[in-house]
Amino acid sequence: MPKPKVAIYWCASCGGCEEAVVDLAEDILGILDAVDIVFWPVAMDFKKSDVAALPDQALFATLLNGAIRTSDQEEMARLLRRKSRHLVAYGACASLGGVPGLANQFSREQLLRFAYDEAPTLGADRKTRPALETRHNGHPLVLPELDETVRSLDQVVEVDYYLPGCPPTPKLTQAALLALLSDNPPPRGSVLAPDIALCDECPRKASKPQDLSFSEFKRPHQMMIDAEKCLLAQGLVCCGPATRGGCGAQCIGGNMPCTGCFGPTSRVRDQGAKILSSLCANVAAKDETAIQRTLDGIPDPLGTFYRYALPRSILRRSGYAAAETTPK
Amino acid sequence: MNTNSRNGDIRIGFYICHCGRNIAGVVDCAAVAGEIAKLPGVVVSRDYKYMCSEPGQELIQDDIRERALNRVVVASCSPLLHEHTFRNAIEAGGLNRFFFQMVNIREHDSWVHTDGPAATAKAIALARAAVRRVRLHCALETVRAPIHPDVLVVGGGITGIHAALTLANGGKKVFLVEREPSIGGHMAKFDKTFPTLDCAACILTPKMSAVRAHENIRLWTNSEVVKVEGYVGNYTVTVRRRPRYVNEELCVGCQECIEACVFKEGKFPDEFNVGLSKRKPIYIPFPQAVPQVVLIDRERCLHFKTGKCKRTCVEACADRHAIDFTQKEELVEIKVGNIIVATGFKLFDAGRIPQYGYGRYPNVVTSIELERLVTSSGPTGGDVLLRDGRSPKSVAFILCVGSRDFRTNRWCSRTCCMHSMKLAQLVREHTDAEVTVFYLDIRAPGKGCEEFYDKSLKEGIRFVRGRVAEVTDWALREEEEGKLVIRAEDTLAGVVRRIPVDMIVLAVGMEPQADAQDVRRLFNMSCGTEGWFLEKHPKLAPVSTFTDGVFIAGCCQGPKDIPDSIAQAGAAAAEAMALIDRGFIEQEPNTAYIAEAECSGCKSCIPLCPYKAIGFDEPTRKARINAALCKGCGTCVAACPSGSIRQHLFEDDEIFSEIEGVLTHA
Amino acid sequence: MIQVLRTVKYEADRVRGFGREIMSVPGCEQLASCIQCGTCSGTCPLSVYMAHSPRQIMALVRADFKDEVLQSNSIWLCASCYACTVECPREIRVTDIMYALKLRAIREGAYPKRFPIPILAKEFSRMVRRKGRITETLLVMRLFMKANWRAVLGAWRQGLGLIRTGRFVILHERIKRRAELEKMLSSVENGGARPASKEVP
Amino acid sequence: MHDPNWEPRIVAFFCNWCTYTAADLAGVSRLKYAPNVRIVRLMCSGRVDPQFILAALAGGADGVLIGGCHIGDCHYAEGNLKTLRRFRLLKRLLAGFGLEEPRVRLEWISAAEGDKVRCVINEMVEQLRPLGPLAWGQRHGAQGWQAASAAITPEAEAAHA
Amino acid sequence: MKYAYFPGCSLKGLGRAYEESLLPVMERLGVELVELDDWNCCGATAYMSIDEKQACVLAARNLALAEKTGPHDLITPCSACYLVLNKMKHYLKDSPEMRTVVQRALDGAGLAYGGNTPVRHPLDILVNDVGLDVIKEKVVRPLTGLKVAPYYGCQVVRPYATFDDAWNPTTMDRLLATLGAEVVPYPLKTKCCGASLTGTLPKVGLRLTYILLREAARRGADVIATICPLCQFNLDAYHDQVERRWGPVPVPTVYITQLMGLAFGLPAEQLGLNRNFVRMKPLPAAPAPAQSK
Repeated sequence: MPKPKVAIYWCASCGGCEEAVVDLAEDILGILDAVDIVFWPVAMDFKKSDVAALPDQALFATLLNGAIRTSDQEEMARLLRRKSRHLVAYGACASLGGVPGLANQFSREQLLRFAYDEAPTLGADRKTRPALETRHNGHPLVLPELDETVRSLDQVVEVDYYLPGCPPTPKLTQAALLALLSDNPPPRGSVLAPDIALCDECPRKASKPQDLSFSEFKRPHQMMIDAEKCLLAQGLVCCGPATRGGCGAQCIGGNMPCTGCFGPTSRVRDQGAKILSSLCANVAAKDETAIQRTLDGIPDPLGTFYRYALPRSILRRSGYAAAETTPK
Repeated sequence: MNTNSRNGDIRIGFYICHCGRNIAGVVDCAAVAGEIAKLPGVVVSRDYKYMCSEPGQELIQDDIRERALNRVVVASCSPLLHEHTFRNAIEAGGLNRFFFQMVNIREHDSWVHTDGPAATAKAIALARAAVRRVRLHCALETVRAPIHPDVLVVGGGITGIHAALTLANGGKKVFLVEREPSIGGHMAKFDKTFPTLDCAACILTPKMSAVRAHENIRLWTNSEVVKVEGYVGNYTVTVRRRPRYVNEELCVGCQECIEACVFKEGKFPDEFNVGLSKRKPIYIPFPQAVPQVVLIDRERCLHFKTGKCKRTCVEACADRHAIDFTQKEELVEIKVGNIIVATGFKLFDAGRIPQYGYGRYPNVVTSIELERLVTSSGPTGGDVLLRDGRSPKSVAFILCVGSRDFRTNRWCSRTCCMHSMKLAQLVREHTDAEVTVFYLDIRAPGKGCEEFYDKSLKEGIRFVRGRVAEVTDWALREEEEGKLVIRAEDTLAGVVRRIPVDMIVLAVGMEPQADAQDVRRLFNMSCGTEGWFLEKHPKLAPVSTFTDGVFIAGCCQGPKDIPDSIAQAGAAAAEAMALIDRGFIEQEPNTAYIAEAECSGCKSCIPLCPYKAIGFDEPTRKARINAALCKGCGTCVAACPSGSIRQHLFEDDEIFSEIEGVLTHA
Repeated sequence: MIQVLRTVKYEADRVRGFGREIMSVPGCEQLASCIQCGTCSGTCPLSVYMAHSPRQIMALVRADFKDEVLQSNSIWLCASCYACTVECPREIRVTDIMYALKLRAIREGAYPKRFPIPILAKEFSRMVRRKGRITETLLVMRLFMKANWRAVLGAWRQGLGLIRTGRFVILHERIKRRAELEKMLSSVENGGARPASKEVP
Repeated sequence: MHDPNWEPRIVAFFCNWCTYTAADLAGVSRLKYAPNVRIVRLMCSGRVDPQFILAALAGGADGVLIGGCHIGDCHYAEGNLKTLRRFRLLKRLLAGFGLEEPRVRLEWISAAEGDKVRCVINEMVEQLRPLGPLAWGQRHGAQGWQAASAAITPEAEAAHA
Repeated sequence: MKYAYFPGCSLKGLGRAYEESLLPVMERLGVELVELDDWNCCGATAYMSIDEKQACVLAARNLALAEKTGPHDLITPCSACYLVLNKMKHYLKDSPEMRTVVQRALDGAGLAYGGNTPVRHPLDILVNDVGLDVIKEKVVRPLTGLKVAPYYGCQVVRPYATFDDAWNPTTMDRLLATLGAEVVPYPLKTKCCGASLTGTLPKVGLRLTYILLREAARRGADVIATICPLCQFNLDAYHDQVERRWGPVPVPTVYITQLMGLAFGLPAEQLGLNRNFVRMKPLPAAPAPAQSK
């Protein structure tokens, strides 16, 4: 009998997720025994038309990584949705919006203005914006249009499974595929990572004191980081307590605090708000000015607490858009 | 019992109360009921005149039975007032008492808004939120905690004394803590009491001795409460007992030591006689003091000041060895289930109104000073005398000193009118002076008080309605020479008058104690803007506070006379006794709990709990909450970074649904 | 024979809203809290000469008896010593209320004819407006002319004294930029409050 | 511009012991204030999860008011201190989201300060008027968080069962 | 020390002796006074009853001129001016509506009102800025044996007294003591002198003046010290009428600054003492050369 067909596609992403697939290394062979990869722009030469030609639901699964921020990404997302039985939001960007989602701090106009008019690296003569439609020796050329707001995949089409991480670990990826192929796949909508925060698996868990309170917040470049001790106990903003585990605490292993790429647990609607809530509550200061002083140690709360989940946060984006341009 | 799963078939009953015209006068109750009836899951939606009435409650119970309701929402007054009532009602109707949500559309809506449509829209929004919320409610059991039977009474004035005796006679053990060296408070300083003119000492002293004699009362004078921990039913209280340098057990109150003191004469202002007489460094506050034990004023005693004293007192005490210069301050910890705060008031400082010359003119005195002068046991043996020993030919009383004045105390002190009329009559008894009373309004509402006012009028006391503008000593005519001259408008006669008198009595009003704010924090109470302790409800809970098991009585709650203070003392005692005799208190099960499987053991919550209710369980490496210690503030719930701590009655989803509810457009 | 001084006050005698009008003037709001204690009258050095004591004025204003208030000599006897204002236990700015009343009395010409005090106020304001400053001696002369010329005779001794002590100024004190001042003043002219608009006979 | 008969909507989170009681007192004293506020009762201002504030804003509120006991008077010792700390950083965060300053406000109101409830609410309503409707949902994709939570709810359900 | 100086109309007229004594005394103390250029009448209390907006403008113009003079406090010796200027400051602070009205009026003349110039009284300056010890140093001719009744009057202490107690002020008492004078306790120190009523309703005004003089006399005062031109005028210029009506009250009334001048050894006539109706007796013969005959 024919092997189940699988597609891998990327939208607004860095390519790290493709790497993650490649990182399966020889395990990929096992997977290739089980499935046929019929569409993978990074690695193989298939065209959109090939996918379009497939009957609906023809694909067993699609691993789609990257956020949705252009017209063609949306178009591809819809197409692949139609063709796939299982659509997997693969990686932080597809599940949460990811780093590209930080663009939601600005309006599209602000972004374009900076990129094409204001960026210091632009030569004086080159301050022009690309036209969406041009003709090149007789052929119409159309550029995809940039959306006002970066969206996670499930804000565009229905998503069956989420595989968080920036990128997802090979281990999780493999487990996920096997789970899908198994006779009783996990319930639709589930996140294919443990629903418990990172601290649970953190090697430094034991070193965190029970009476932790913050008299100042530090940033990694400002200090020598003790490689044994809980990073919060060292005054670093570690998002581990508010972030799903499953990554094997690799950043901690690299002596860096967790930045939250696995997103919140299922009980939390807004990862950033929760990190803020717990960190602030444990500030030591008791009077306004001292409190202020301590909190000044977190210069960019939005960027720090919403590094991966801004589009999937409660507010989703900054309100400047309203002032700048009319909503789409 | 109905299902407590949120997925079962939800059948909600909604009831909106007219509260007579209180709500219906502004909110269109029928419209609200109609609107709510449209919401999913609502099977009954009614409006009714008085939901809290018997028939109102039966209405709900019948619906629970006949319409198989499993959730109930009542829109009426504040939950702080009637949530209990309705929970009992639905429980009696066979439903878990927590399948209930209350909507406050009186205090928070009809009473504060005049725009009918807007108020109705608000009522609908609030009701919708409650309906959404109640769907998610779970069945819970109220937690019962035992009550420690002992009671702490703070303050040994007439109020505290009466409360303590009432409880003690009811067989409860009472700790009575008094800051001064003797109990008795202000009343002990009084000569007679209005309107009956019976001798204050004659009615107070027996109660004081009763306190001393009572086997159920532990009396600690010269002592203060410094720390209060715990909650209703089991408070742990720390009391500081200041040394009196005399052993209470050994002293028999013979006062020979006082005789023997190296100071032959009293030298220092006597607190009890408000400085009108002098006492020695070793003294007994006043003859009928309880306990009958002398004490030594460390600031004044030669032994402490110089170390070179003959210690004649010790000799006098001889083999009783009651005097003990080595006595140290000690901290005692006690456990009680209830606390009655009766810390009383302080008198307004007349010096704050320079126009009246208190402190500048020696013959301007306060009402309490005069009180001591007319007392036969007082410094003058009951003779009302000017500072130079003459007997006054004319005495004037100035009322409302510091009271009803936006620059000092805005309130009416309630007792000064009667108190002054009483003193006026006593002055007439003790002297042949002409007495004039300057008043703003005579307030004599108490039983027998109006009659007392009439008596004063008949006895020829002259009343001038007008606030005295100024007391001076400069004369315009010679009848004014050497006198104190009062300038005031006689507002009824409509003329401005200058009235020369020999003595002026300032009827100073009552103020909250100087340390009222500290005491408030100590016992976790609230204060009104004026600084009086705040009762839970002005009418329905006059002696309760917002902290269960802490009651207030007497003037610490606001100015009042002796009968009212006694009444409150009794009320507070009864409230405490009711709790004790039931033996347990039902605690709102709004405790926080941890979903074991979900907790990552990040320990963020542990330092946040003020009651140390959260611990870290080493074997499971997860946090654990001790429900018995949890007070349900929910701070840890809001702080749990992975949303693994929840709170009964205040689940995240319940609150989210409430937020959505109030915001969904009608 | 007995002269009748007072009669029943009928509701028709009230000018409804007058009390509210006065209480709406900045500084006069507190009047609502008056408890008629009489401290104002007691402290007032002039209340004894007033037809109505300050306290009574407060009561009459609150009761809307506009005419009786504006025609009362009380408001003119107020010497602005502010004793009542600082002594009032309800923090009522009695002096400011008196100003509010004086202002209305002058606007509506409701005060006894030839009554010198309002005339002084008018002459004062007129001189300020014309010259920018006041020359007291000349002001007093004008006052006497307007109010009661006999007073000049009464004051001759004082006049001489002033001349003797070199305090009698006959030349007007005036400012340089009078036009500028006039422009400012006219720019804020109050409805009906033109000092010059109503001549006193 | 926006609908002329638009009225600002404020969601208020009041602590049970001080501010909620103060609001009751305002009622008992028959003080009158703007009907634009919807009060949600919590035991302590410390229970106010920043998520609630965001949810209210995203859900259609034009402003959010948090009321707690005065510092030092918290019924639970220091719950309001935690609120204050969260609020300080939250304000900065919200500025980053482009929210105007007056939209979220923290006030300490004791059980005795019924009149303060009146003043604060009236004042806030007046400060919100000139800002116009926030309409976050409409402007930035209807209730982003509801869409987000869609994927969550089944699990949450399971967790509760 | 430098201050903007608003003399007010009286000090150019009936009260000129006040200015004549104030200026040299201040000079002695090294206090520089810069008279406002083209200042106008403050509006006094009379204008308030004609038109409060205009009254406000009158005061505001002077305050604006003061701000133009530089960042100095404005000092004004006349009680009425002191009261009115302060009153209007409050008024403008409390009523934004009035502020806009006034600003519009000022714009025309290119003036602006910032509302941040303190309006102060010389007494305040002398005691709080200069300081009694500095004043003591300048005393060459102590007023030893001179019994003085300190009379403050109304409008300096009420209702805007910031530098002294409204009910029992003491700054002048302390100042007089520093000059070596004997201060007689004077309970009427803040009672009204009758103000303009002496002129408009003599029988009323004069009585108030009388009570003040009488009590000073009874307390054995040689002289009454005042800080207000109108008070001085009433107590001095109506002295004869008072005596004709109620009998002798032999107390002259002078400005505190005149007494200071004497204590500093300045000749009496330079201090305008000769402008009094009721002359102050020359000080008892003194060792110092500076004698005033």
